[in-house]
Amino acid sequence: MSSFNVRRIRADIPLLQREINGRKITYLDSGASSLQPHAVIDAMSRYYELRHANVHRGVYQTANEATEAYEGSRAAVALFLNAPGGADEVVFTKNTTESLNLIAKTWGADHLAQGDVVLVSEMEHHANIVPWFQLREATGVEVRFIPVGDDYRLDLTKLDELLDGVKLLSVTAMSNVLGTKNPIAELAEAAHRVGALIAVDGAQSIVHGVTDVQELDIDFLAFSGHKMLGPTGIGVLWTRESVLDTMGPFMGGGGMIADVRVDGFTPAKGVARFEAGTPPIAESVGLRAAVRYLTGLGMENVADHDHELTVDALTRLESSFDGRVRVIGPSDTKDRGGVISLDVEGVHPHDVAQVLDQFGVCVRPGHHCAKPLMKRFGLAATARASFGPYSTTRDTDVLLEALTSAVSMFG
Amino acid sequence: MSSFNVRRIRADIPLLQREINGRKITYLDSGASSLQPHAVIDAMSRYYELRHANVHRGVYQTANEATEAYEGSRAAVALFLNAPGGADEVVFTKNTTESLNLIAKTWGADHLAQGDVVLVSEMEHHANIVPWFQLREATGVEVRFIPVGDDYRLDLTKLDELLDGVKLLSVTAMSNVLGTKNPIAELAEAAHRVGALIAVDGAQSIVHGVTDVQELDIDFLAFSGHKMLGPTGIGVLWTRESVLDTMGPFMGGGGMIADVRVDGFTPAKGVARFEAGTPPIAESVGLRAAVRYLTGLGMENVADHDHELTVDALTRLESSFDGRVRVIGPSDTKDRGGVISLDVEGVHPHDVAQVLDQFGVCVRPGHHCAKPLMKRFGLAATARASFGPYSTTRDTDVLLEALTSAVSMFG
Amino acid sequence: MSNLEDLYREIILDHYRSPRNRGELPSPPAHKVEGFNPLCGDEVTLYLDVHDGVLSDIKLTGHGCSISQSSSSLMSAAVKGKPLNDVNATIETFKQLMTGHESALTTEEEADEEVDLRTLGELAALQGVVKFPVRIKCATLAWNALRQGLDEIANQN
Amino acid sequence: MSNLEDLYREIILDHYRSPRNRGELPSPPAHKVEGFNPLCGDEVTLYLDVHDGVLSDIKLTGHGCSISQSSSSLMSAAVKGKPLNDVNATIETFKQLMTGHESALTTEEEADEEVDLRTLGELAALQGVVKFPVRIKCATLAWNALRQGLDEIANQN
Ligand SMILES: Cc1ncc(COP(=O)(O)O)c(C=O)c1O
Ligand SMILES: Cc1ncc(COP(=O)(O)O)c(C=O)c1O
Repeated sequence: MSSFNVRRIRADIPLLQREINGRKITYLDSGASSLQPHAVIDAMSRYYELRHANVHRGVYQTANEATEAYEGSRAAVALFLNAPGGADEVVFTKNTTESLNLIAKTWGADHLAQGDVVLVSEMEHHANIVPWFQLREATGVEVRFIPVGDDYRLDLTKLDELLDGVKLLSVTAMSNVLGTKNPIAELAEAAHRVGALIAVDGAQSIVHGVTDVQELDIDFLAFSGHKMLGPTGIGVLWTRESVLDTMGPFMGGGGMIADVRVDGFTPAKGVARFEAGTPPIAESVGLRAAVRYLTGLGMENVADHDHELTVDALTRLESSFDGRVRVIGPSDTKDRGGVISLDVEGVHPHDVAQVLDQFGVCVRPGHHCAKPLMKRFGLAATARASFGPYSTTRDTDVLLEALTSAVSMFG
Repeated sequence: MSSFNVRRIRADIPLLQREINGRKITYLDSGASSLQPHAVIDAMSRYYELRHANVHRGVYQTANEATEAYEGSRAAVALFLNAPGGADEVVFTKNTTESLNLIAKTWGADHLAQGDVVLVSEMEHHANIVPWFQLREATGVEVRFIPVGDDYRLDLTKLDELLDGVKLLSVTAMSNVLGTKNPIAELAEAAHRVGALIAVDGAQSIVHGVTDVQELDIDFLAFSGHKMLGPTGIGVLWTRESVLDTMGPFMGGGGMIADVRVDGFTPAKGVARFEAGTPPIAESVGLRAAVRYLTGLGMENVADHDHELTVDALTRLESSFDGRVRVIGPSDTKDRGGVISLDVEGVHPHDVAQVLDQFGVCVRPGHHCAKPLMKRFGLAATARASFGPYSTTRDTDVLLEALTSAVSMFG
Repeated sequence: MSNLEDLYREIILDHYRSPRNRGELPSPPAHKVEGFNPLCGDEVTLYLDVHDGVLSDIKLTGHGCSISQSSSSLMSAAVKGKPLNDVNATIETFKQLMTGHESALTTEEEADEEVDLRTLGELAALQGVVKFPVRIKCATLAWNALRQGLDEIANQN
Repeated sequence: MSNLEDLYREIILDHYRSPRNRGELPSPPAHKVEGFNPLCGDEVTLYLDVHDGVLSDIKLTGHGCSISQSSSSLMSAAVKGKPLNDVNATIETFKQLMTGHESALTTEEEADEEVDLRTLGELAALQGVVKFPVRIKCATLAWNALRQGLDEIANQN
């Protein structure tokens, strides 16, 4: 872990210097959104200060610089994912949600029809469920769910049956509620065996370990800038070039056309086809800075660090509170990331989070946009603590201290 | 013009301090994207440094602050537009293009059918044409064009005929090629008379004068942050509340639902229904700062300043170059904003822009995403100079100097 | 920790642990109305008996956080057996108590209107919620359902 | 102003003002292929006559900026009457000249490969374009069309 030094990372993140209610902030909500290092924030400020212009259509110097910045970000993301087709496979969107909708509303609408099956899982975020329900309304496709077992992992015992008639398997690489990491390479192989494509929701996994789309052999990958130390307002849809070429346009407008006449239009080729209007230019600069920052840390190191924190936290949570605090997620820490959902006996997650706030501890209560999963486990909500690359066992110390207070307050 | 002081505004804009090819930058591409004052850039940096968190679902302090920042931006935009229903009518999107697509893909798809007519104009940006063509492909609506006269203004002589069967009139308030400002209040009245709604593309007009949606009596308004001194990555769709309530959801995902079950979902009420996934939070903070900045200048003052610059530039362009430089746009400066498209005899717009760049002058060559309009006037492209609140007659001086060089180089 | 104690006053924890008027009423004749907060999943179901302009009985079920549950319990205690005029007035006063902050979102400059806390009795314990904007929705959940239920009853007649 | 003079060399302005090989060939037998740059609207149409492995004639029409028009004119002069092997080699060399910059976008670190300018003749005048990345598309428009046209011809046989 030569280049990975948590103290140095923490010094890079301005928000970690903040005090909340008289205590240094303990940020444990990276699953909802990560914090940004100076490098990311400053890259965007510098962009606005020095080279902002609209992209693609200018010939003057700052327009060139802005275009190079934007296209350079595309290339940097492609490199980060080891995209076989390079930058030509990286579409910038607004967030993971738009990326997944883009798949459903272009590829899905073009290639799927009544009777075809989209297979998702019971642990999906709404962003990977609702677009398929909308597609079902529009085209009559079937949306089928891979069940989640009592061990909080995908129950793949009947995968062959589940795959019957499936044209697309769309599944999260890591649950934002359970921390479960799913066997994506194995699922990709199974999907391809029946001639289906596989889309992966990488919103959580992207900042918890290495993502190599060639090694995973997947077809689509969706994720957001703001969960990987980058800015809000930008997301990515990576798509294998051979698939991308079969997808019709998405939004209509400037930049996505080859020609517009009063009687019709011709869409542009390549990723431009999916990027109508002025794109998130400054945000792409911020995302590139985040990618550079993460690459500097080394994603293997980030994953190791996350694993250590998770093992430590799970062990300590289990040995405290006399069973009053239950972890909703795998206890086996293999293929498990640092997202820890808690069910505190007799204390509603909102109240847990409220008490924790008093200690400067930021955790998120709620259904985490995964209502089908919540229902599966008979819960309305959990209080979720989630780690980022800048988290430490000291954060877990404060979490435990604050939880003790919550338990006793409502005891 | 007490509060309007161009020198002070220029000092607020870091990019205006930049040198290009040894000369101070002469930024005349605000029609493509405006420059940002420190206040906007710093508001976003401070947001990331102090209060970034995901919105809506957190109870801890920074999550509250982020939510208040985001919702506060919504309220600030509502105030800026004099929205009758306040913040409940302001949807944040990615850009103008997404806002217009949202109208077409929700309201349009729900309310329009084969035989219904969407009336646009020949001077629309592709963002206000292609979505309607897409709707035509999906539903068979007719897309009809209001012609543009030789005076570069809408030809409304046959408006009554054109309005026959129209359910939606969707038109730009100001052309991004011609500078023409259209009579929106009059068009709104005409549309309402036949029971149609009116959508307005405010991408250009928003920063060229006061926009009061009640006074205009319109139903939809679309615009972008990046053209009004704000950041990239955010746009606005304002919609009259009574209309908004009749619109189905757009993207599917987190935040836009009331409930998700394995067998279906129920969309949320209000603006949330259209904002799936993590919204552009930092961008909303930047947009609010831009709104505050513009309000401080006074939009009437901004409009007066723009008018003065336009009159001056048109007069000087006409008296120079012996007719070799033609302005593609109204010569009558009433209802005409500071967007000046040039056709230079014997010099392709790309070459014009290239030579101008050597003088540090930023103008944009091309079809400006308005190909039907270009075709109407038999042009492939123009070189477009456009003013912002920070522009001065000194900018026009340098423009003329550089144009002289371009003309002689290819002479 | 004073803010937190202000939020979780003893009376609130008491109503959370021992909610009043919990249960159902046969419906009909009782009017049943549901409140739901999609953001956090809190739910409340009210059963309302109105006779001769009086809210003669109220029962409720539901689940959620201490604020939403205690607020519904406190509400039921405050309005049970009261003439509708008084109930309406209590709803209004309570909403005013809660909107001090919400309206601040809309127009930053607007000054909070003062609410006469004496008219609220035990309900005044919920005052601390205003300092926690996201929790206001929890506190008002049952009240919005009550407002809706009474309106529905009025429209039936 | 040296960059600009590097871009607009006299030879380029000359080919822009007096384009070579302008016109059409009867098609068929000539192969017709179109190039189009959606961003700026530049267009070029090529007419290619290939006989016995030789590009025996080429004509072109189109409109656009000085770079796209002079590049197509210079190209036509360079490839007309040449064996296809030579034509292919010229296309490759020209593309290499132009991609110095484009590839820099993909991998910042990659060093520009050196192109032997002597093999290019008059075409070397277009070298200045590399310093103006957005104009590269203008310069390569006709060349991409030529590549496409020759591929189409090869596939027909
Ligand atoms: C009139 C008009 N409409 C729409 C747009 C599209 O705006 P955006 O690219 O921000 O979506 C523009 C900007 O180019 C415009 O000038
Ligand atoms: C697994 C998963 N998918 C999708 C999303 C949606 O991401 P965004 O809100 O950035 O669109 C999230 C974030 O909440 C997530 O955790």
